[in-house]
Amino acid sequence: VGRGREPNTVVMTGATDFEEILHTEEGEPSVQQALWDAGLDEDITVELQTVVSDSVQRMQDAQSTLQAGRAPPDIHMMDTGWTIPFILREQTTNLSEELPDDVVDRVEEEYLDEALEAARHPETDEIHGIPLFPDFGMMLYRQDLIEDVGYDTSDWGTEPPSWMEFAEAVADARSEHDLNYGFTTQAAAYEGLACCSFNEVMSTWGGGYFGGTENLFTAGDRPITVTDESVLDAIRMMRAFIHGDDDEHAHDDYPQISPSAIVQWSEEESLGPFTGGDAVAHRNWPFSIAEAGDEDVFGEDLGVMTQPYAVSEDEAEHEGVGGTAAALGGWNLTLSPYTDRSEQALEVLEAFTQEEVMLTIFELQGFLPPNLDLLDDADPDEIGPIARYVDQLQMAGENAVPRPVTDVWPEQSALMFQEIHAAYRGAKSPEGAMNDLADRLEQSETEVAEQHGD
Amino acid sequence: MARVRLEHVTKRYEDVTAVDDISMEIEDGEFVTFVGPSGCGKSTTMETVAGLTRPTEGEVYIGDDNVTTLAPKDRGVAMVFQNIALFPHMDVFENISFGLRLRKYDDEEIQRRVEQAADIVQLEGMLDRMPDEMSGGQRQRVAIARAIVRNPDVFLMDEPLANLDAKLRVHMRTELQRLHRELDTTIIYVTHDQAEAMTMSDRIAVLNAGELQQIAPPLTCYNEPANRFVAGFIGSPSMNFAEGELVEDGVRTKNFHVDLDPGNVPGMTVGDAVTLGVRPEDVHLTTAADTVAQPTDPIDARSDVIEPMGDEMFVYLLLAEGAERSMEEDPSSSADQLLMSVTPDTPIEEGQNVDVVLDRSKIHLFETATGQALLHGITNLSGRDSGTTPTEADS
Amino acid sequence: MARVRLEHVTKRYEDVTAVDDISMEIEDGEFVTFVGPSGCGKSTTMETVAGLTRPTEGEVYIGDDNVTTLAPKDRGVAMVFQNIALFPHMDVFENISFGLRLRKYDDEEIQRRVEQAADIVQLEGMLDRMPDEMSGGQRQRVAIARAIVRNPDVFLMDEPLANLDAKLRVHMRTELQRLHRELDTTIIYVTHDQAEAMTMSDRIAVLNAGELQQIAPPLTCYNEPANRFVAGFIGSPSMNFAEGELVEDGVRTKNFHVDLDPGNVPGMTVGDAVTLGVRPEDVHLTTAADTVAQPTDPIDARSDVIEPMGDEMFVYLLLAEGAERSMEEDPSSSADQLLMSVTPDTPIEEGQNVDVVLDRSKIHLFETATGQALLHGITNLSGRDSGTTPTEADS
Amino acid sequence: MATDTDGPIGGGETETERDRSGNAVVNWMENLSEAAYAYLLLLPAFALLTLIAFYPLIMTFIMSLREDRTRGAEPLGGFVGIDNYVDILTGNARVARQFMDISVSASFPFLELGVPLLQQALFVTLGFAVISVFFETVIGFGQAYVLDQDFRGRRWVRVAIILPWAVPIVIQGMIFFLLFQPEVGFGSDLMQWLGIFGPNPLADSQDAFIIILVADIWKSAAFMALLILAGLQSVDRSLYDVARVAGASPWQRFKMITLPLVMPALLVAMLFRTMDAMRVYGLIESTAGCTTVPSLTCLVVEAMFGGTRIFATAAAVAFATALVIGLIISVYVFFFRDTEGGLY
Amino acid sequence: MFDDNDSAREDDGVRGTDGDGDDNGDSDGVPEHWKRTREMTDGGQPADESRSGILTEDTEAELDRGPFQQWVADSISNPERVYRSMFYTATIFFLFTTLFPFYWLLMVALTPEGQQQDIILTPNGFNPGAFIEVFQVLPFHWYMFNSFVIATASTILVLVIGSLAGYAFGRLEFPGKTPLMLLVLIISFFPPAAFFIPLNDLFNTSFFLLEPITGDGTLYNTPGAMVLPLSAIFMPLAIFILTTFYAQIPDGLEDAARVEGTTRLGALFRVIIPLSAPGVATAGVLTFIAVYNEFFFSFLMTDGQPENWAPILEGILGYQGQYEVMYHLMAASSIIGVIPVAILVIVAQEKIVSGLTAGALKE
Ligand SMILES: Nc1ncnc2c1ncn2[C@@H]1O[C@H](COP(=O)(O)OP(=O)(O)OP(=O)(O)O)[C@@H](O)[C@H]1O
Ligand SMILES: Nc1ncnc2c1ncn2[C@@H]1O[C@H](COP(=O)(O)OP(=O)(O)OP(=O)(O)O)[C@@H](O)[C@H]1O
Ligand SMILES: [Mg+2]
Ligand SMILES: [Mg+2]
Repeated sequence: VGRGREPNTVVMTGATDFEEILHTEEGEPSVQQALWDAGLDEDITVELQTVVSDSVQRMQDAQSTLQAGRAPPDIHMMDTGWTIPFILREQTTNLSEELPDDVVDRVEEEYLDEALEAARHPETDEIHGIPLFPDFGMMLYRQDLIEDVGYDTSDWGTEPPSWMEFAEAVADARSEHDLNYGFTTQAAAYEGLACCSFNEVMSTWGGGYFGGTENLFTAGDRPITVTDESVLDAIRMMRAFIHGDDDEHAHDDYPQISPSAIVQWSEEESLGPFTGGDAVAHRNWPFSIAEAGDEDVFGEDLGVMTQPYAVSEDEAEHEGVGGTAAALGGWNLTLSPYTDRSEQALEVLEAFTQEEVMLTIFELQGFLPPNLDLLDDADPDEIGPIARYVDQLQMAGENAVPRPVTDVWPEQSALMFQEIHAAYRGAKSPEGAMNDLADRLEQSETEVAEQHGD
Repeated sequence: MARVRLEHVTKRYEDVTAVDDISMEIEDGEFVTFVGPSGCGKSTTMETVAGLTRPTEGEVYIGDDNVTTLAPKDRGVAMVFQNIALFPHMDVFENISFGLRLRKYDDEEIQRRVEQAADIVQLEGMLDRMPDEMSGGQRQRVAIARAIVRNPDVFLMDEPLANLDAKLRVHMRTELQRLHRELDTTIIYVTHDQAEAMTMSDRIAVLNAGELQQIAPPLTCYNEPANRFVAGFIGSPSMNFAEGELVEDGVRTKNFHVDLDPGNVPGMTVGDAVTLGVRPEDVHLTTAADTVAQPTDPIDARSDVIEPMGDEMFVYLLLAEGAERSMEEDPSSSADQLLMSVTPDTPIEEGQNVDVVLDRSKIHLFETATGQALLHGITNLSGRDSGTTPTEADS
Repeated sequence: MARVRLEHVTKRYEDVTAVDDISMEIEDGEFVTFVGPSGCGKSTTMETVAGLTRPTEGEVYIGDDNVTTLAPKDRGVAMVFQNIALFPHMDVFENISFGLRLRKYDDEEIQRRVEQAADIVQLEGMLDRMPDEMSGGQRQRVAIARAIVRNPDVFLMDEPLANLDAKLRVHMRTELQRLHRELDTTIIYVTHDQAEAMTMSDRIAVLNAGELQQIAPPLTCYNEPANRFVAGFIGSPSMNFAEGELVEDGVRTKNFHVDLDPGNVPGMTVGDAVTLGVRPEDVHLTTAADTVAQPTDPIDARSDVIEPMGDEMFVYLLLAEGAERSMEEDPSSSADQLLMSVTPDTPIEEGQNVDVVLDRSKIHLFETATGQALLHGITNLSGRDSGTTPTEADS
Repeated sequence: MATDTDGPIGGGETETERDRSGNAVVNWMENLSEAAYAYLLLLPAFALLTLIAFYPLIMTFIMSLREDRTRGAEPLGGFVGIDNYVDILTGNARVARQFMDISVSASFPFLELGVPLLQQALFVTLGFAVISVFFETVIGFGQAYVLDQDFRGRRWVRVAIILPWAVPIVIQGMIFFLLFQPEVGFGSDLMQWLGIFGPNPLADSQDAFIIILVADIWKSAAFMALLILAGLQSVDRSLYDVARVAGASPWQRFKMITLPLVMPALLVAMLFRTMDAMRVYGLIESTAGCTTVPSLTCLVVEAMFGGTRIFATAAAVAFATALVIGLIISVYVFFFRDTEGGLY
Repeated sequence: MFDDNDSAREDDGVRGTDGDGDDNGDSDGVPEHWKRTREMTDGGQPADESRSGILTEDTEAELDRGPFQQWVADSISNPERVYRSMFYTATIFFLFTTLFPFYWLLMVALTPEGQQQDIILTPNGFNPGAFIEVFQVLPFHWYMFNSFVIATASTILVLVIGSLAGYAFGRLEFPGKTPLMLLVLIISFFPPAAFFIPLNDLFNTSFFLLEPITGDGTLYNTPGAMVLPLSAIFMPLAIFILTTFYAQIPDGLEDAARVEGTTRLGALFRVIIPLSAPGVATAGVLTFIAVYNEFFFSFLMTDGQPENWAPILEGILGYQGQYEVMYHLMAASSIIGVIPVAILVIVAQEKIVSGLTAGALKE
């Protein structure tokens, strides 16, 4: 790829899972075919530069590529979590300007707002990235086991229970069925804790890192609210889940339902015990629905919902938090400013905004379309178990919680997961950890303010 | 206490038998020198005594103990190595004191002994040099000092004086003899220097191709060599040999005849091949024959090359008419050639025709086939024909 | 073409001056031997010729070229190293052929030459041995073969025969002489073996403490040593010295007196300290004095130790009443001691009182202060008092 | 010996005739003085190092003197002198973990830890380096000694011992991660049962520190072993003979001959292991993570690749790290002074 | 402490028949030449007698006196046995500790995907297919090949350039030696990241001269982009190792070579290097493996495509998904990637050592 390539080849980055569906055997549906079907010039082919799957390493990769001003790749696939820093460093192209107006309008209109938000320039609101697919933090649970111990889960999908109810149900189910674990989630010290698993919990308690959703995308001058009671309560609840009553900092009302091992778990480690039947409930991304919902695993017995909550949206102090939640993940496509074939690349991007393409991707690999309305249009036979949980996914879209991505987000998230992790483990008290975090965030914010003040 | 005894010691490498069934007994306090051609197994034999090489067969005793499998350090031996082998990371003092430090002597004692040893080998003032800052001879002296400083029961010295100049060598020789006398240690010594071997040793062990040829006091080896090999090896320049045949009235070689009653040659009969040997200093000009008690008949010769050596002079004689001096072969082993050693003031010139006689009392007779000595001296006096019949070699 | 010339060559190490302002000229085809005590700078001088050591001062010429800064490989020299220095990672064949392979000789030629060289040093059949599978002498022979196989203009040989046995040594000596004659190469040779130095060399260069003492033909060095050092160094056993004083009628030493007209001693006057030197073979029993043309007055002595050497016999004489044989010092330099060399059949026993005379024509006289030779032979004939007055040393 | 007409050895030509045709470059090189020749030999190495190492370091150093810029095309702001370094030492740098966080207090032990010692990059790194290098040296020596023997199957034992060294760091990390991942490996249970570890060793700074130490020793002892083995094999065997005759016990031979003669190689091995250990990162990242066991290089890497563009800080942390390593290394350099064949 | 001597080595032939092979010398019935052959295959080096190894029969007076009287008595009469058994204990200990993680890794590889729970000493299920799947999911052999080329090139470059420098540092005297040596050392003080940004710029800059070679004139995506920095980064170690070993070769041998007609440089390559064979081979092995496994530059200096010289690391990381890791494939691929290299390196090292010390100079 790259050297001496065909003039009409556009190179984009992607992991092997995307590679599998971009080009397939003759006659089989493929993304390339879908792009062509969606109006892409038949001369233009898309080639994939395979990168590793790990998001952090992909970011490093993109960073060194763009830092060096290198192209191809012409189109970068960027994590929602770190698109904005690249936008702010002028390492993406302003698509609002470059794409035809009708396309821009269509995107503005149809795409999930929260997803699009993480692909806009925070200052100008112009679109710099086209969301390829969103991801939501979902709660998976063993409907059969919970119903067994007398809880009615029939409406959990549309109206998630409170954390209290959920915790009790899980606790009962666990002891009744003598399982090793109740509720498993990710609490290792990594980005996923800050952006997602804790972000969700915090949000369902009505808390936020920087107040409400209005402050998410501009660093520098915003309140730091990690010492709010709502945030501390969220941590206390988690400590109760992990450590139970023995822990003086645990929330008194909640039972112990999570193994302490979650403090070293990320997605990879946490999924296994659930699919292996060792846990009652589990938080993970939609890909896990396909796995756990497989007929060979739990099939119909798998329940899926957005996160339980403790504080309703109305009671929440800040705007946009409270109530059920689903952390937002996903990937965007951005156009490298260094490409020498932006025309073709823009055509490709435009084709990606077409519904057929989104659906093809969804059907082929289970990547959710950024326009969630399309979920209903997908062929249930193609998409497998996910078909059963379309409503929940749409609901997740409505309650999506984006992370506060700014140019300094990576730096701040490291501070956050470090402190949250310490608090989870019990190495620090919730207050202590959050006070330390507040201090460090303060410092970081001021530096940004200073830097951009001039 | 420090008798050394080898019993049927054999050492074989893949394709070489370095030591071949050697047995000998070295008395406590004796000074025995190993001599022999290069590669004959001297060093290897020593190594079996030191314990560095385990004999393929046979046993080694030191004192009354069978030490064949004992570690070198427990044998109470000290050794000067042929390849010197100084520790490159230690200075002279440390090299010399190595063995003492191992035995945890106290510092003063070490200091004293090292200084004494350094004194003996004339290395005073060099104690803090590193080996690579010294000349070849200086290194060798360090190696000697390293051995003598330790006062062992048995000294093994493999050509310890090879790199030293004549004067220092004489000095070291004296020193070693003194050490030997004073310490009463057993010394096994290897040298290529005949003078060393002759002056220092109680007995000389002559080795060849891994086999022991003779072990006897120096003069016995010189005067009554057990076989032709020993005869040729001991003495420099080497003995002259002339192959011949036992005839009715004596021995006849290609160029001359020596009277002798064949009946006196033990185990031989007329017609058997014998080799006659005579040392260069036992060849005399007929003009000086009066100093010889029993000269042979004069032999015609022509002087070829004359080598003045300072204190003596070598005259290469050609016996046959038209013979050329052979350069390729050892001068002493050509039938047409005779080497004579005379005092430097002897009036003789190159190319001159001379008549020479041999000193009958110094003529040796060997069996050509086996090389075994038959007679030493063929003094034809009073019925008894021979001076000495060779005793069976001590080996 | 292969004349070697040293001009004021000096080599200093940090605290040692290894070579001190040496100048000499070695003719094309000449065979010059360096002798001198251990550490006197022989090897270092050689290394400056080889180009391995760059002199601190002075220049080296080979042929007509100033090679002081030329690389060893371009000097056309071959060298046998004192420490042998075989390449341990190559077998004998590879070691010997190393230089030829570097010069890209073709395989056949290499094979032929190596075999020839191996033949000369008697290493046939060992060509595929590794150095550590060989005895000391065998290794040394490989080193020699490695040098001679190359046919260089100048041979440098640093004790090439040190580890060889007497017989092989004589053989190698002859071979080297033949090579020298046939190839007409210049050879610079270091040896500690007097016999080697005397027989092989055209000239001997005697070094001491980095300085050149004398460079002259062997017999000149032996008979007319330039100074006391050379006199004592050349000849084995060493010359006897007796320190004394020039008196009205001769030289008087502690234990005896020698007649002489002091006026004949150049540059000296009565009362000056002189040293008298006489070689062991020029000391004779009074009973044998008839063979000496000009004996001195008899000197009273007592025989102490007698060392029979086979072809000669050393007698240590004590001159003073009650004197002890000194072991510490070089026997020849004690005033009370005199070493005599006689034929082995001389009837003399240890502890016997004997009278000896010195051969006046062989007595040397040195200035005690400087060691410079004054007279060689003090034959008191016909007004002219001395046999030879020392010529200024060639150096 | 046949006397051939050309002389006893070879053809009549003497070697100089054949020889003095060497080309000019060679002659020029041969005639250089020792110093000039040395510089010539060093030239290629220094040319490469200058281009690939010194030049980037200088650029990075300049970077460290400027201001961070997290937005805009230009990655660096104006010159701020040593501000970035001051920030690092005062705990104000924009890095998630503390470089060092100690203040002097009035009461015993007169030092007050801002965060626990194992959360301070400097001490984690130093502790790791000292402990791991110590054990690696001891074990490496043992392994080298075993490998120096002649025994049947030595080659395969050598392969086995070198194998860990051939393992990529990611895999090394993965092995120990999985071993101590309670779900997968038994390491965690075992150690917990033995009472050494807590329930989540990979999330506990102290337990994780030990795991990382073990992982590093497992892999890197082989490095030591190889170098020491090479040193052992270069020792002239006849020296052992001398020592044996002189009465040295095996231990004395080791102490007085092997050790000093292997010392140069050993020092090189320890020197480079120490520097490597002081730069430990990949192993941590792939097992416990930089949050649990922060090392100095963790700070550098996170600053440089963390996603927030704080290149100046990253550069400053890198140089501060180098400075720390340099200080430690000067101890070695001091030792080298007395060692034959070392720096001098 | 282990020690060795000649007979100990000879006993290797009969080890296993009984423990005290001490005094049975040659009566063990094993033909001499046979033992010899076996020694050769084991050690690769001729077992000459002067190389006294380590296990010896030395009596150690201070042997432990434990309760096992019989054993002690045996040991005293035959101390070699103690060394032998200590030697075996140590060997087995080392073998176990180094190999166990590999065994465990193998178990992980054999365990089917998704069942990586509670693997102790046996795999959870049995799925040798992982070793094939590795190649199906990614062209793992490509990555191996790339790494191989890169490592070989770097090793050669490092050894050649490092040898010149090592020779200068180890055997020559010149002003500025110590400072220059320290300068080399300083490179190793810095984490690789410290070099990255300028190098990344440099390698992505188009050089006119390189255009015919690399197409776009940059080094990115070429082996050069890895060989150069990796060589530079591992050069200090090699220089130090080589310096140490070269310094120990006696001057006499170099002198002999020069008089025989080598140039100064020739003496280095013909005598110094071959004689330092253990050191040179070790420097080579260390460099090779270090480069083969390097993480940082390997990861950042290519775009990760096997056809663009992406090294093995990218391959292994390729089995790592966003939310799941194919542990069994990573394990399998590591085993595939590592074991051949380790074996190759060792075999090569032995060849190098014996080659350098024996026939290498034949031309
Ligand atoms: N590298 C060095 N550093 C310091 N001094 C040295 C060095 N090499 C030689 N010397 C000294 O220089 C002097 C002359 O040494 P050289 O090797 O030339 O002696 P030599 O005449 O060959 O002696 P030998 O007969 O013992 O070999 C000796 O005193 C020696 O100690
Ligand atoms: N390790 C070995 N492998 C094979 N052969 C060997 C080995 N060591 C010695 N030899 C051979 O054994 C024979 C005897 O060697 P040794 O060293 O004992 O001779 P030497 O009498 O000391 O000779 P020199 O006077 O030359 O030192 C020689 O032919 C030698 O080549
Ligand atoms: Mg020998
Ligand atoms: Mg010398």
